[in-house]
Amino acid sequence: MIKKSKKDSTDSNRIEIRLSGSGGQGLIFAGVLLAESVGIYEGKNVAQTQSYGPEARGGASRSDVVIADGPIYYPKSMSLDILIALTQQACDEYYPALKEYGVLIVDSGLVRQLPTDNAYAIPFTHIARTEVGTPVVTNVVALGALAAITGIVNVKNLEKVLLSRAPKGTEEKNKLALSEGYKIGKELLKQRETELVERF
Amino acid sequence: MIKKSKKDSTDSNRIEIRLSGSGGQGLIFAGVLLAESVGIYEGKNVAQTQSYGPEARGGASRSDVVIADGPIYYPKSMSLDILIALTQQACDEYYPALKEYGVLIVDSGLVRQLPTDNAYAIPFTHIARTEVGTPVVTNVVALGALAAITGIVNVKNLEKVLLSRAPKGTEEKNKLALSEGYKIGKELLKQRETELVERF
Amino acid sequence: MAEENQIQKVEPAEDGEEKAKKEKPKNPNPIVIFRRWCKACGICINLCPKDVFDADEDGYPVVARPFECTQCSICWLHCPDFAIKSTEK
Amino acid sequence: MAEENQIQKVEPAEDGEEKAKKEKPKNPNPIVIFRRWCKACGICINLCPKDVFDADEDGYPVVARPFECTQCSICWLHCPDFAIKSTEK
Amino acid sequence: MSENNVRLFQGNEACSFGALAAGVNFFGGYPITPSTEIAEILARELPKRGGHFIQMEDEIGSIAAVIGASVAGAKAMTATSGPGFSLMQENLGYAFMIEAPCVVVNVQRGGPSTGLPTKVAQADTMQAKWGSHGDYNPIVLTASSVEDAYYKTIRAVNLSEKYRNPVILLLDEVLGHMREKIHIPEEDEIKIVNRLKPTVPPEWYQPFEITPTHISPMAGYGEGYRFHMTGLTHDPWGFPTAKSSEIKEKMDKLMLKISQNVDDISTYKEEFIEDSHIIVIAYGITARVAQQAVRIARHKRFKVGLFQPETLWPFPDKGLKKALENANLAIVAELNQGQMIREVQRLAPKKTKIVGAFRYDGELITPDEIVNKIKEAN
Amino acid sequence: MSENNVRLFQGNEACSFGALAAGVNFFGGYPITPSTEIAEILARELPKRGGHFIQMEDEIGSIAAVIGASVAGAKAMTATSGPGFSLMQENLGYAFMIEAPCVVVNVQRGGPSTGLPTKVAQADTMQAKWGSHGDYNPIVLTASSVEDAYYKTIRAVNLSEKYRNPVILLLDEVLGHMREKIHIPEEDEIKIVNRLKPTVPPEWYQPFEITPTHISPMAGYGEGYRFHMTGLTHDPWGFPTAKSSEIKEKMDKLMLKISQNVDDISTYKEEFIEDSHIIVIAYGITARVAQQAVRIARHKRFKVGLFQPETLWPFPDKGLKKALENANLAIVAELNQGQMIREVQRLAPKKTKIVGAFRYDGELITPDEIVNKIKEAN
Amino acid sequence: MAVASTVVYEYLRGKKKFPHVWCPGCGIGIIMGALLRAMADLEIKKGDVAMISGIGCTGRMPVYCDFHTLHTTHGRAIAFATGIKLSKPDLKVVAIVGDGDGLAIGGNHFIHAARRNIDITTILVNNKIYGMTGGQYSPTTPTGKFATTAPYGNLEHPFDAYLLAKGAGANFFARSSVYHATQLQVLIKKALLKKGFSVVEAMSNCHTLYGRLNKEGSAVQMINWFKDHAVNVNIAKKKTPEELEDKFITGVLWEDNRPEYSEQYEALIDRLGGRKKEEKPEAEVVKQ
Amino acid sequence: MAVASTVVYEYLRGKKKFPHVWCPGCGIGIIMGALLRAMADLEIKKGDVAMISGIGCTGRMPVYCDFHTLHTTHGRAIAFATGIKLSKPDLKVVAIVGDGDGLAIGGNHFIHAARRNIDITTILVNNKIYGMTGGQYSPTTPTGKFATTAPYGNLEHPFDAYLLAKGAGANFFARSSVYHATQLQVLIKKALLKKGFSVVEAMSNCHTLYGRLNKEGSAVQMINWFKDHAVNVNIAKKKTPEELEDKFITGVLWEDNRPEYSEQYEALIDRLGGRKKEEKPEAEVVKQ
Ligand SMILES: Cc1ncc(C[n+]2csc(CCOP(=O)(O)OP(=O)(O)O)c2C)c(N)n1
Ligand SMILES: Cc1ncc(C[n+]2csc(CCOP(=O)(O)OP(=O)(O)O)c2C)c(N)n1
Ligand code: SF4
Ligand code: SF4
Ligand code: SF4
Ligand code: SF4
Ligand code: SF4
Ligand code: SF4
Ligand SMILES: [Mg+2]
Ligand SMILES: [Mg+2]
Repeated sequence: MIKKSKKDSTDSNRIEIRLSGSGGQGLIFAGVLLAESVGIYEGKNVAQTQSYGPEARGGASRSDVVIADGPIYYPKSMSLDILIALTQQACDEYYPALKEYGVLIVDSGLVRQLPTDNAYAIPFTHIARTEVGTPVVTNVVALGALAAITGIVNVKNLEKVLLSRAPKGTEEKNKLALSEGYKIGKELLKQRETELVERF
Repeated sequence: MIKKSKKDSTDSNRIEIRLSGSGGQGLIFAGVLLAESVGIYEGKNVAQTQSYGPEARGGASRSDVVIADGPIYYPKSMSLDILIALTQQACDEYYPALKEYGVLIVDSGLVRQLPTDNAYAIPFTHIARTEVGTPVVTNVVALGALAAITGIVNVKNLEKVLLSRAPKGTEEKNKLALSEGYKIGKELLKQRETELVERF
Repeated sequence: MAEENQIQKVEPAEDGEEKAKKEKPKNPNPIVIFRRWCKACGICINLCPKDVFDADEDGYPVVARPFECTQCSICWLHCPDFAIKSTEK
Repeated sequence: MAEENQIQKVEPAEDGEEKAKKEKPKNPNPIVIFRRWCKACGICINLCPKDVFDADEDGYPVVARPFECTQCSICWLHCPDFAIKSTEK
Repeated sequence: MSENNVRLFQGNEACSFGALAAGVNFFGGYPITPSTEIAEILARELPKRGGHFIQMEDEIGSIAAVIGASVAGAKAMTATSGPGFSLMQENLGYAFMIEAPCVVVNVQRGGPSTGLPTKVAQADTMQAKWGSHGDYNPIVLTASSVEDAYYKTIRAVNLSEKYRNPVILLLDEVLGHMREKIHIPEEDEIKIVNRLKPTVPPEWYQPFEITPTHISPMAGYGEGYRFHMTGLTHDPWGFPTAKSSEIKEKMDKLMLKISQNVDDISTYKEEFIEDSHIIVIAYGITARVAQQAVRIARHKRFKVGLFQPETLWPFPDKGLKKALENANLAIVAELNQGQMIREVQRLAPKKTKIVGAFRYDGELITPDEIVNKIKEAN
Repeated sequence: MSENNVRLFQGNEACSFGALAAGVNFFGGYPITPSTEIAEILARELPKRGGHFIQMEDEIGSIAAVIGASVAGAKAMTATSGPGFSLMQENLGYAFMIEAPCVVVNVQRGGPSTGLPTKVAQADTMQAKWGSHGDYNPIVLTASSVEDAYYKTIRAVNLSEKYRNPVILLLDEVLGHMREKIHIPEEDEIKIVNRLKPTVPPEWYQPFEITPTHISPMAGYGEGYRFHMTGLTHDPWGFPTAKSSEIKEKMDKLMLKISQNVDDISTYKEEFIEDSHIIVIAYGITARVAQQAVRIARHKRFKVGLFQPETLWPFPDKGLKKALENANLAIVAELNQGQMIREVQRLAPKKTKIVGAFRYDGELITPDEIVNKIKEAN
Repeated sequence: MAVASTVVYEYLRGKKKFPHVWCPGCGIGIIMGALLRAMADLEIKKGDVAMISGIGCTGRMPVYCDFHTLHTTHGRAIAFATGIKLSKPDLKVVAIVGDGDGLAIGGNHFIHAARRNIDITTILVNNKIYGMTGGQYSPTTPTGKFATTAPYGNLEHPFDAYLLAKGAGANFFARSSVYHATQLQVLIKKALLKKGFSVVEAMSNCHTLYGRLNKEGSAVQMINWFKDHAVNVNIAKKKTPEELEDKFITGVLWEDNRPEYSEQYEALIDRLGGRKKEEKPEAEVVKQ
Repeated sequence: MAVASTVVYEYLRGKKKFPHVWCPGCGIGIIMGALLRAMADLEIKKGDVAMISGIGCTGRMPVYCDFHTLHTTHGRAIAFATGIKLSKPDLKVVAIVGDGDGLAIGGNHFIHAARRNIDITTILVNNKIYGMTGGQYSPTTPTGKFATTAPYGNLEHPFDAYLLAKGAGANFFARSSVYHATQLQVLIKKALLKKGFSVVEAMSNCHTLYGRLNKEGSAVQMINWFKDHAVNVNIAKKKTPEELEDKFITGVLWEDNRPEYSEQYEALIDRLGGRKKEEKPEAEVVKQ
């Protein structure tokens, strides 16, 4: 599903993923979960980086995960294979970095203007609030969807890592969030495939 | 009377004088008086430097004055034309730096072991104490003697500078000290010349 | 130190309500929230002695009971974001 | 604070003389000046309550009246140069 | 949580656990982005192991406490970034003077001044060597991956103990905060070096003894040796001296213990050097970018190699000279306005054209930028 | 007391009166040997002239007060030596960042650390350029006689005002304390430069305006302009920015205002260069010694010339390159273990053999030592 | 007393810099409001004020205020301010410092400015934590409280800024909190009027870090905590130490009337006739 | 109490380093004697003591004392000592600081060590001047007195080290003078016995500089001045401020019993089971 980076012939199956939004949405944590799942449990090389303003809280925030079979030299993203955007600002800012056939996943509640109709728009925050009862797990819902849509990470591994890293007492909510995200991701994927089939 | 430095053919009439003793004997002040007299009032070039330990007080102290008609490049002494030593330690330490025909002037009360019989030994401290009433002016007595013996500075200029630099209220004592030093210097010089005449 | 006690007097927490009793402006828009600066911290909503504000679904204050406002000033003095203006003072 | 007052009691300035009355050692060399360390500051000479020292012409202390010494310790406690030893304590 | 001791670590985490593995048992610090995690981790981990953590009132106090602990016998470390590193310079000079083993980690951010706290730079390259007054001889290490940060921290501690010399570890914001997999070795796989201890009777002990290696044994406090140390230039006993001969002896000792051991201290990595007449020179995080760039360029049939100093100071003069023997183009990639390039200018043969690939806008340089420099300059 | 305005001055005295002549009206400092006389003289002289002197609690506070006064509108200065200079590094970087004109005099003594408070050295040569973190561009002047100290202090103040940049004046213990004759010029003989003031309406005023010269006008406090300044990397308005383009613009501005004006800033002196294939390179007090050495050596029929950088940073690259064009031997004389020599190594033609004449035992190098180096190496 | 909602806007860099960087609900904004209202009360002109800060969340305040503003290095605000005040004695000089900035790294300048009694009004924003760097303990973090560098509870004792300032010689010290916005404003006004070194300690909420690490709740909860734990200095005098255990004392805690430094210095200049410029440097120094 | 003339020699580096560098009559030597006698009284072993100083005439003291001695940088003695004490809690740690060293450039470490209440005995040699650098005013130079940088009389107010230390949280503060050598010894003994941060301020004579610049006479005259102007704290309580105008108060001025830092830290290690070495680093950090 994900195309291999054509740009750099030296990397073996390099995939670049960006999780973006605003500070406090837990994107760095989500990046860590993703990196750890893929890196530790799926034997790939990973490099997770981030960028944040001096304000640390509130401002724009992003977390990048680079995945490859071989060594990762340049640890940051060059052109994204996958972009998750949880705010309009993030979507506007980072969409240009997405590859031609890259995958865009957005929070449909917060990103109203989509730069392409080729995006997966899912109301993560809304799902977190309504299905799990707290917007705090929005990031985990998004991760679940990511796993379902892109298949770059096994959702079981994500769950393992999530349970080991999540603060005590939040395990159930996190688990639920992950599976809700996964579920809607799968649904959407199916729907999209149907659409594609219909289109062509 | 003073031989021109043979060592360095580039300097015109370079003369190096060292005033040495222990901290608190006012040697730096004496060096300044000498330098100012020769430099400002006698139109020569001068460079006055000093060296002292971190203790600032008590330890060894020395003040060098280099005098020349032309520019003074190297500002410190290389080989001394004149050495005034007010302590045994200073005499022992610096005598080796004195040129073969250099002039050695010591405080005969404090320097008991003379490295040469070719020295002018004068009881500066004693004179200061007995003739002027305070050992504080020992340095000035020595300056007077220096002027008399070496002729490198006009004692009138020394007096001018001394009076302008001396703390208020000490003018008379300083004047007296200078003339006492000058007097004994002249006497000694005469006596020495007689001696020399006698010897040869 | 005398003035110290005066300060206590004007302390909103102690006196807000008393003042509120005296005068009730009938302005339908006594208080304006400057949404672009507001960060939905909830301070105004919670500190208003007259419960003038409701929170919208994103937590932003909405002037729900304008006629209750006594212009006691507590909300704007405590808004960390300078996002509250009174139309009266 | 009780011990504070005791401190005042052993204060040389207040008590030196009293003690001195009690005991008078007859040692002819009760006090030794270590000349190499002494800097002729004059403190011992001036602080000695029994005026044991004279100054020589360079200002160095000389034990001039040894039999007056009461071993009150003032001199060596105040010698900044550790240049005074008692032969008795 | 992990398989086979493989962990996902931040660079700062790797540095912290590397320090613990090397035996660091004292950390004195003051928070500053992007190094703070090191303090936070060690605040948690040290007391669990009987070690000591203290957050001092500022960086001046931090390095002072670290040196104090070192002299008393601890393996001591601090971590900071530019502003704190600048504040440490006076006492860092003191540590060099009294030859106190200790490690200072500088996780570089954008400067000058407060600059760019959350953005990357490598602009303390020169400061790491010249930041304090007077002549002194820092050992400065770098790291280019999270795993490397772990091992370089261990090496930093070991070198500081071996040479009785402060060691500076220059990391950067990207490396400090990025996460990668790292394999944590077993304890017995890690070589640990401890400072030389005196064996002479206490009366004979000279804390700055002149020895053939220029390294003097160092007793800790309470180990039966009492001695004096001072930041004033001193004799072998540690007492201030004003004698020219003793001053020179001390200064030579400080210099020689490093300069005579450059081959032991100074390391570098090379890739594709043999057949290349274009050499890219880069350290730390930039070296990784260069690794990629070199591969891209070689793919495009440029004969490009990479020279990566692992030790910045003493600079691997010999290695670079050799690497540049056949080079007619050297590209120096660094995240500053041109610092390491001066060393290259100093060392390169005249025929070598030297070009800087500098980036100093807070972002990591990209492989393409380096490749373009190669294309342009070739 | 003097004839025709000729005085016998100490180097530190000359520096102090040079500062007053240049219009310095604020001094914040902390005593340290061998610079203290500057503070003492200005404590006495400044209030007599309506200026302000303050002894701060330390050197960090001193440079802070100086920068504060400068921003407020004063011509401000401080003086220190190695340990204090090290402590100033963080705030010095701040001064570069906010482009505050000010002068820091460093009367060098022996280092590292407390070192040799009363002895001479030139070992802060590199620190003067690289002592603070991040990229910045100091102007560093030197002086080699008491009279020179007077004029170089004036020049330091003028350059700082002209380029809105801190200027460091590197003196040394010998020069600071030595006395020589100096002719004090009439006031109208002294050229005084004042910082550019804004002329735009206050609303338009950008304290870091991008201009063709890269120098931005600077308003003082209370002069009708209100503006913000920060040590964070900032935009032309003085507000923090995280935009790469703005960051680069700022960094380029800082660099270019100096690098584009090297010819105006950087000066040097030459003697006997034309016919010489041996060049002695020395600055400050050592240059005087070299002057003598060169004369002695020429007397001995060596073809020796002298190149004396008056501006250490930016280093007079062009001048030195030219001076070394025909040189097969360069002798670099300095009172340290080899600092300026690295610049010579960087700039010299390959054919030139480069030899250091270093002295670092607290004493001034002698003409004979330099002459001997010439003999040996030739 | 200005409580009008609009007075502050005159002093804000409203067009450029808002919304500000602080977290939703952060007390620093409330303190800034109180300060600006105090300025308004005193009708101080914007061009007559120099506002100097160090580094920290608190240190960002000058960005938003339309004075002569200088955002300096961590801990050094008061030292910079000293140079400004001394060289331009007519300016009203305000230093804005955090508890880490002003009392940890900047502690020395704090006590020396107090000793010197130089006319700087210092607003100390005490949120008991290093906010900007993410929650390390500060010199005002109470013993036992948690911080990222105090994972087992803080072992250190906090400063009482009042005792420290007084011990160092400050001329004026007052304390209030973000809950007591009006009192804060009055106290700042007094401080601004006071000649000499004056400190107003404003207790502030950092719910994002201190609050979260110590389970003290949201901004609102923390602000209400201040309401419940403040005791006015006059009332405190009648209470036992036990009753005051977990309370903090507000009001003017200390006031003195020592001569102010910059005034003294100007008097010295006058005494020496330094107002009119002299023609030539008088050059003479002798050191024996 | 040791007043024997010989006890001190056990603690001196007598063979190597005497005569010492201080001026004839300088009080620092007297203070050093009192300190060493206090050590003797307590039978403290030389190998159990770490003595740390900064830079200044005072800072030279460790050269002469046969302990673990560390002569550090100007102002930083207490920060170095903090590292030593924390890493080797069994040592008796003594910091020797001058008034410039300890209170000007080193003021921050002084107040923070006091706040932290770490077990360091600080001997503050207050000669009211920067001795080593030749007589500049210090933070304890009284207003109006002369110094080389105060040619028109000092405009600044001096610190009262007692108020400063107390305000910062010190556990113990005592003051005496070189005249009161025996009292000084007793007070230092108390300080050495006291757990926590303790300060003994020893008023000393710098006749060479302070005395000369202020016409206060010789060492002997200055020492006698201390005799005439000391008031014991108990007596002082009964006096009016006017009566105490030009006096200084001696004795134990302040004592408290707050928990000591390094002890607390050791207890934390015990609590965490840190005494026995763990096998492997436990590696996990998450920051959201
Ligand atoms: C020299 C230096 N050290 C450390 C830092 C990192 N730093 C920035 S702000 C800060 C602490 C801020 O705490 P505080 O002063 O309490 O302000 P707050 O953020 O809580 O308002 C620190 C340690 C720095 N910028 N400079
Ligand atoms: C960083 C630094 N600044 C300044 C100095 C110069 N200095 C050495 S000692 C001293 C003052 C000493 O005064 P004090 O602490 O009172 O000690 P005293 O000599 O009076 O005993 C100063 C300013 C220094 N060594 N280091
Ligand atoms: S002014 Fe604000 S706080 Fe007061 S009653 Fe009106 S809305 Fe409520
Ligand atoms: S207090 Fe201000 S920022 Fe907070 S919710 Fe109300 S208007 Fe918005
Ligand atoms: S012990 Fe000393 S002071 Fe006391 S009486 Fe004897 S000589 Fe005098
Ligand atoms: S007190 Fe000591 S140093 Fe002074 S004169 Fe007496 S013996 Fe000598
Ligand atoms: S981190 Fe704390 S102090 Fe900083 S802005 Fe947020 S709430 Fe305020
Ligand atoms: S200068 Fe003063 S403090 Fe220093 S040794 Fe001399 S008398 Fe003592
Ligand atoms: Mg804070
Ligand atoms: Mg002192």
